[in-house]
Amino acid sequence: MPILISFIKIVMVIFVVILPMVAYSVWAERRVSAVIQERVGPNRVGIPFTKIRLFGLGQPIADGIKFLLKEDFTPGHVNKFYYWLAPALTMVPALLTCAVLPFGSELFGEKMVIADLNVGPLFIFAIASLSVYGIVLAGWASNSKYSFLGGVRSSSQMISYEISLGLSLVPVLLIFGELNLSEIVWEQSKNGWLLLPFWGDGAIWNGGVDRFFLLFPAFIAFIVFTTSIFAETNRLPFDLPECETELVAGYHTEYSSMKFALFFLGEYAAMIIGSGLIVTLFLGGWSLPFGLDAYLMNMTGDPEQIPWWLGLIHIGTFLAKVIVFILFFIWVRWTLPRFRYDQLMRLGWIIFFELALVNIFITAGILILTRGSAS
Amino acid sequence: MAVIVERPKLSILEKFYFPAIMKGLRITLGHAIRILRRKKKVTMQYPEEKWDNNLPEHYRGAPALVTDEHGRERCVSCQLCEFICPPRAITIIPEEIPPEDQWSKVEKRPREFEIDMIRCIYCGMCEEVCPEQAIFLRKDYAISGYTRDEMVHNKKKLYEIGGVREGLVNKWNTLK
Amino acid sequence: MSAASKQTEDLVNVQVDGHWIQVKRGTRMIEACKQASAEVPHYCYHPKLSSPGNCRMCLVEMGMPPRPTPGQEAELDNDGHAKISWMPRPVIACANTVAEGMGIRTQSTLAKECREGVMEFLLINHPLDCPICDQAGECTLQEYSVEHGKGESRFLENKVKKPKNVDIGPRIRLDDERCVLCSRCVRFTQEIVDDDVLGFVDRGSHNVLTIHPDKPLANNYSLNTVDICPVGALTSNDFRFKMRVWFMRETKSICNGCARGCNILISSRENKIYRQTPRENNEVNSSWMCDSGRLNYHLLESDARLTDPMMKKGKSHETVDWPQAIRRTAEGLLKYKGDEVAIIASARMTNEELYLVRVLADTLETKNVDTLKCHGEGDDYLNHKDRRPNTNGAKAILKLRSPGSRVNSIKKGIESGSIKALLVYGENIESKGFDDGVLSKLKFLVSSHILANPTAKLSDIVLPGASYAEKRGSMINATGRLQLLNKAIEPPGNSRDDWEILQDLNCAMDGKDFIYELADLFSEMASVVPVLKGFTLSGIGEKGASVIETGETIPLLEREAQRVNQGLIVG
Amino acid sequence: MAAPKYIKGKEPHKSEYRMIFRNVDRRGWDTSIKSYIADGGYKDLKKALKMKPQEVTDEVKTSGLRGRGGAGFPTGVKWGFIPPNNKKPVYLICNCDESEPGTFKDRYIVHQDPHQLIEGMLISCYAVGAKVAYIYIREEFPEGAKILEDAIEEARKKNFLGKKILGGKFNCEIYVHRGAGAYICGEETGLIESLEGKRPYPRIKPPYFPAALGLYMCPTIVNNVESLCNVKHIIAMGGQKYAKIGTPRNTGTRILCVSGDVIRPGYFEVEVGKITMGELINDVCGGLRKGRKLKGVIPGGSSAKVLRAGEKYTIGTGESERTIGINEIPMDFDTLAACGSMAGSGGVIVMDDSRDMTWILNNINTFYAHESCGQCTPCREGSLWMKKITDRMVSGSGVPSDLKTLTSVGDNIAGRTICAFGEACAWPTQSFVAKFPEDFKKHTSRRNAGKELNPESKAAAAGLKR
Repeated sequence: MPILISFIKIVMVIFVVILPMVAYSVWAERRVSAVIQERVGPNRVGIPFTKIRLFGLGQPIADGIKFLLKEDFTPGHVNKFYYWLAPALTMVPALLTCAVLPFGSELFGEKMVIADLNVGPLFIFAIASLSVYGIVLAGWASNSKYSFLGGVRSSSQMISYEISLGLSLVPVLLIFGELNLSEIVWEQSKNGWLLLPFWGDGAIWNGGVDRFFLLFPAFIAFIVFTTSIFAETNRLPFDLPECETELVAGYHTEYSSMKFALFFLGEYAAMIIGSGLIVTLFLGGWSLPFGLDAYLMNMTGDPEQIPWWLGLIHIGTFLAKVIVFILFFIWVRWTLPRFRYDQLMRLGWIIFFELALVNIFITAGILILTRGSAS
Repeated sequence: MAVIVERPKLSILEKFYFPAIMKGLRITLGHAIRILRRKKKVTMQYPEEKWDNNLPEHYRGAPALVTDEHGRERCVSCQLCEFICPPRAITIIPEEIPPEDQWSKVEKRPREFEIDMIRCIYCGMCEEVCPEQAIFLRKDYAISGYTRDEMVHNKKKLYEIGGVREGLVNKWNTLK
Repeated sequence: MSAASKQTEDLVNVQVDGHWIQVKRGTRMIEACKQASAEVPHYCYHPKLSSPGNCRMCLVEMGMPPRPTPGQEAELDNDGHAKISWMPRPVIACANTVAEGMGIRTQSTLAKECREGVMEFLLINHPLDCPICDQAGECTLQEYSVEHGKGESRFLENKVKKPKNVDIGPRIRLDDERCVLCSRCVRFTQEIVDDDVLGFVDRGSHNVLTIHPDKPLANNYSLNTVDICPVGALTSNDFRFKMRVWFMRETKSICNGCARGCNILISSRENKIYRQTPRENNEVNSSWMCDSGRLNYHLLESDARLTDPMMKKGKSHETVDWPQAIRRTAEGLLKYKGDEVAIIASARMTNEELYLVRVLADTLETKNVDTLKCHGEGDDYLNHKDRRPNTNGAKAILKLRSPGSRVNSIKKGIESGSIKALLVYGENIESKGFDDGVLSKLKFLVSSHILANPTAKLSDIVLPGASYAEKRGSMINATGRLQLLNKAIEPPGNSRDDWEILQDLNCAMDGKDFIYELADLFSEMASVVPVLKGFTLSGIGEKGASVIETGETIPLLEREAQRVNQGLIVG
Repeated sequence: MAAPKYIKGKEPHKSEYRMIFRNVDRRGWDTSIKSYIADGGYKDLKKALKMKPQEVTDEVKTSGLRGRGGAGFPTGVKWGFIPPNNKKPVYLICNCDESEPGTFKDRYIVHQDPHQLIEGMLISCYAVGAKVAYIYIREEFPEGAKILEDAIEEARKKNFLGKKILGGKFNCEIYVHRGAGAYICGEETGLIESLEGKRPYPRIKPPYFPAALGLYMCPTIVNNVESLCNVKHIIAMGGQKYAKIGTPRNTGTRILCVSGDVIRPGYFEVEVGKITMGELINDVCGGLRKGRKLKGVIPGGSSAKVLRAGEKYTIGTGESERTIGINEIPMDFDTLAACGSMAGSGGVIVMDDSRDMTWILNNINTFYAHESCGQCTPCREGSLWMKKITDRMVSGSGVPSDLKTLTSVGDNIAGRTICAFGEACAWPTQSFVAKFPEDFKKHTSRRNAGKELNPESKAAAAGLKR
């Protein structure tokens, strides 16, 4: 039975939420970029055979069909096995990471997380670092200089930023003293988000002096983490692996049709998961701000039992936050130009790495000072 | 010789990038807000809205052949356009105008005149080089077809697009 | 240059545009300028024709040292030459010869003014119909108007109308409005081909070139007038409106119409020949060629072109691929021994091909090798009575004393059954009496042709070869000159260069090693054939080299030499 | 020899010196050999035949006779150009293709005194060693040709012509050849070509100097009718004596043909240089019409440059240098050349102030455009172009740039052609435009655009009234 429930959760999350979200973030990407550039963007594809356009919301579906129907062409000069494997290796880790993300509190008593692991962040790092293989293999297997360069760039870029990504997370984990993402979210729901500790025990007037002082390292961690997520997902300004001005299309130059679509989707999936991770760690995940959760739960009478409508609200809240971040991702993409490669490496190794490292000590120092000796 | 460009010295604040990034984000957001409030529109809804009426005089669309007001085909197939055409889109096979033709004194005309619109780059060199004012770049720009053959405009099609052009120098009609 | 460049026996000192040069006595001023690389523009002057001096384009400023009064030393300039006193009037450079101490200015204000003036005069009544004119691109009127023209017109009047599109002969069309009345064509017909049918009528600006009312310009050399016409007045019906000259690629080759081997330029574009024009070679054809040779190339576009190797299956032929055709030919020939096989080669083949025929004959150990003797009517100009271009080559390489003498014995051998296999190269032997009855006695008949013909029809195997414009090689003409044939276009379909076919065949017969390069083949041949000793294919050169002393003379060239001696032409 | 009496009304003017024209308009004179012999004809032939040919040539050289055809080249010198070691036959051609507008002297000699020409030719043939001579007579002179044919026949009967003339060793035959009807046939090489039966395209010189490579590529002497007639008189009176007639370097008499706006136009034989332009016009020709003023004179046939009345001319060199007006110009070869024109063929064309020079130039241009042979480019295209420009001017559609164009076209022709026709057609244009710019500017100014005023018709109307 738990398997069935897990299955339902997987299906619901992946096929009902993530994949449509991926598709529509592509649409959003195009619409938002159009808006930023004072254009119109895709607004035509609505309901087929009617004149109803629905702001072009049919576009992702049309795109998907197009990808499916295109000739699945494999160039003759590629290493077939890895060439076929690579797209899957990009898409799958992105989707796997969402297993540990709590996308809601509880619904009918069931925890709204597919796998409530106690080592959530570690799992995410473990899996996410696999996605580099997809890109490197794609670049190598394509047997083309552009792809190869893209792949090489990607591997070095991802490895570089994984370090700051990991290090920037350590302070957060220090603060919460917890590796279970669900618990982290609950904690934030009760005592204030990491970046907004203004209710419960986190509020300074309620004695949350430590949280107040920890805002500073938290913010640094947030910046480093968010930026590293950009780099990990290969999005502008860190999209050097594809970098069309130099490398045609980088690692996926030789790909077309559905295989290309998998890369495409993988990138957006990674972006969604990344957003989810940021939201979960820094902005309270599914929780409503200012102690509203506690208030609403108290209203129903049973503070331990979350009613189904509140569960839905939590899921909605989570998605809303994620969407805001996706929009942020898009916004940044259409604002900033691409980094030069040396700038990228400099930023990763000389600034973020040190910053994240120092941040750990600062956090630890503040924790020692405010919470007394390490318990 | 390589020219070494000195990189500008950045102030501390600039080195931090953050303010610049914020400034950029503000600009893009500004644009987004402006369009969302329907203040400005730079694109048009293409197939429904067209800019045909706003095309400049010198717009370079599809090249086409023209006849003069007396119905004479102006092209005498000198093949200069074929020669000058950078993508070699033009193919001409000349022929002699038969003596019974009204314009037999012109002597030469194209038997076949083909412009491969897949190749054409709309550069307008053919129009510029034409000594007979016979080929003009018209304002047609949406040239499409289902086959490659369809995209090769033959003589008939070219005259269809070109139509009659009046007021040009008609040296053949009077002086010769 | 030293001041003491003394006047020698047959050299004179001439100053051209300020530089002293030495030229041969009797040189025309225009040629002297050319030697000093100061090209003087001209229309009527042609080195092979007399100089009427009527275009006035070559006007230059001329000066001579003044004749010193007795006892007075001539005044010297810085170079030590006598000072030149310049004449106030310009002179034509084309008809005047140089003299010791003469000065010529081609770039002086006066000379330039003259040129500009003449250019303007020539253009005022010119129809300016370059767009339809076939000469455009090789028109001296165009060229000189770029260099010496004004670029604008002061002519406000109506142009003189003259006859256009006049049919003056079976191959030539005349446009009088374009004519600059240089009279080159008139002089050509008078002086070179003795067919004085062209002339001028009317006078002044209404002067027109015209044809004798009853005699068209129909001689076999008429198309040369089109070549020498500096403008588009005379155009060839054959080339008219076919292709603009700037598209065409020119290949230096030789004509295969007769044993003369006139040097030609083959003009082609995208694998199609558009025209053939004579190439100057004063040892062979001067600057001319006959019309029949010129229009020869239409043969290559014939519907009867063979494009695939074929083998007889029952009564009809069917297409096979080359390896099969070669293999079957080799097998077929090897069945028979020595003199059971006969080879009739052709004097249309290049030396290299003939050499491979010789190798083939040696392999087969047959002595029945011959070429056909094809004589037609020659004329007193260039056309040779021997209609085959390489008879001398065939004689030298196949060691034939008199080509065609063994053909009858081969025929008898076939009739008597002693010859069982026959290899025919490039000739339709039916015309020499090898009819159905004779050829059907053969066990095995292989032929190589470019066009379908009765011999090919009877052949067991037909090997499609390449025509003269589609292959490279060397030939020896009637006067014993070794000349180079060059490839202008690709052979059609699957037909191949003949030497490659023969090479493959030889290889299939004896399994010997391949020669991959025609140049190597030539070198091998040159080491065997005495007259070619010391030559390489690239060493033959554009104008050929004399290898055999035949004692033959070329009537047209003899007459030209005579006229050169008389000082009538430059030559 | 008694002084001849002349037909009433055609008596010579008192300033005339009739030598060649002695028998022209003579009372009781006809073209028969009888009249000629009765007047002492063919005596000079006999005299010449007794001399050596070289002596005859020397006499002519001594006389200083200059060609009367237009160029004024010394005749004796010309004869001397025949290559000394010549083995080819020598031809003598009498150029009787008198086509220059304004000139009409040769016709009178041929029409009225053919034997004088034949005698002169025979003497010349003897001098240059020609066995065959041709009289190339203008196609438009059918009667002259007939008269000459008859005269030759008469002379042959008297053995003045043919084999063993007058019993001596000298053989000579004269043929009359009727011209091809073109002005250019009067050009000596064009004439030779025409005589050979070809189009009269002048030959290039060098190499085709007639004295070396003339008719049928043999040495050929081409002389004007008047020049050849003069030879007879030189032999008659001796070169020394002949040289005393006229002025030094401009010896002998000269027939001037005056036409145009004078009261009494006609032909006048005068001593060369002994008469001035003013005397010729005002005295000999009876002056201009009433109330008219002299505007210009073409002194030597239509191809000569025009002289403008009222202009000053500097003639002579060194001490003898002086400035004269048009009326003081002596009618000799050298002075006219110094004045920027030429004596030419002696056709004096007088124009008074009723004339518009544009129309006159148009008339001349029309002639040359029609007569250009079309062989060489500048003259072929330029002559018609100039005509078309003046055509436009007189029809009221001239444009201001025409004057410049006209001059430059003329400049582009003169001196750049095979024969002298280039100069002949360019000189009038060059000189008229230079000398009378106001007449031309009238026609090219925009103010007069579209107006077509024919002064000729006005003048004609005025003449009628008078």
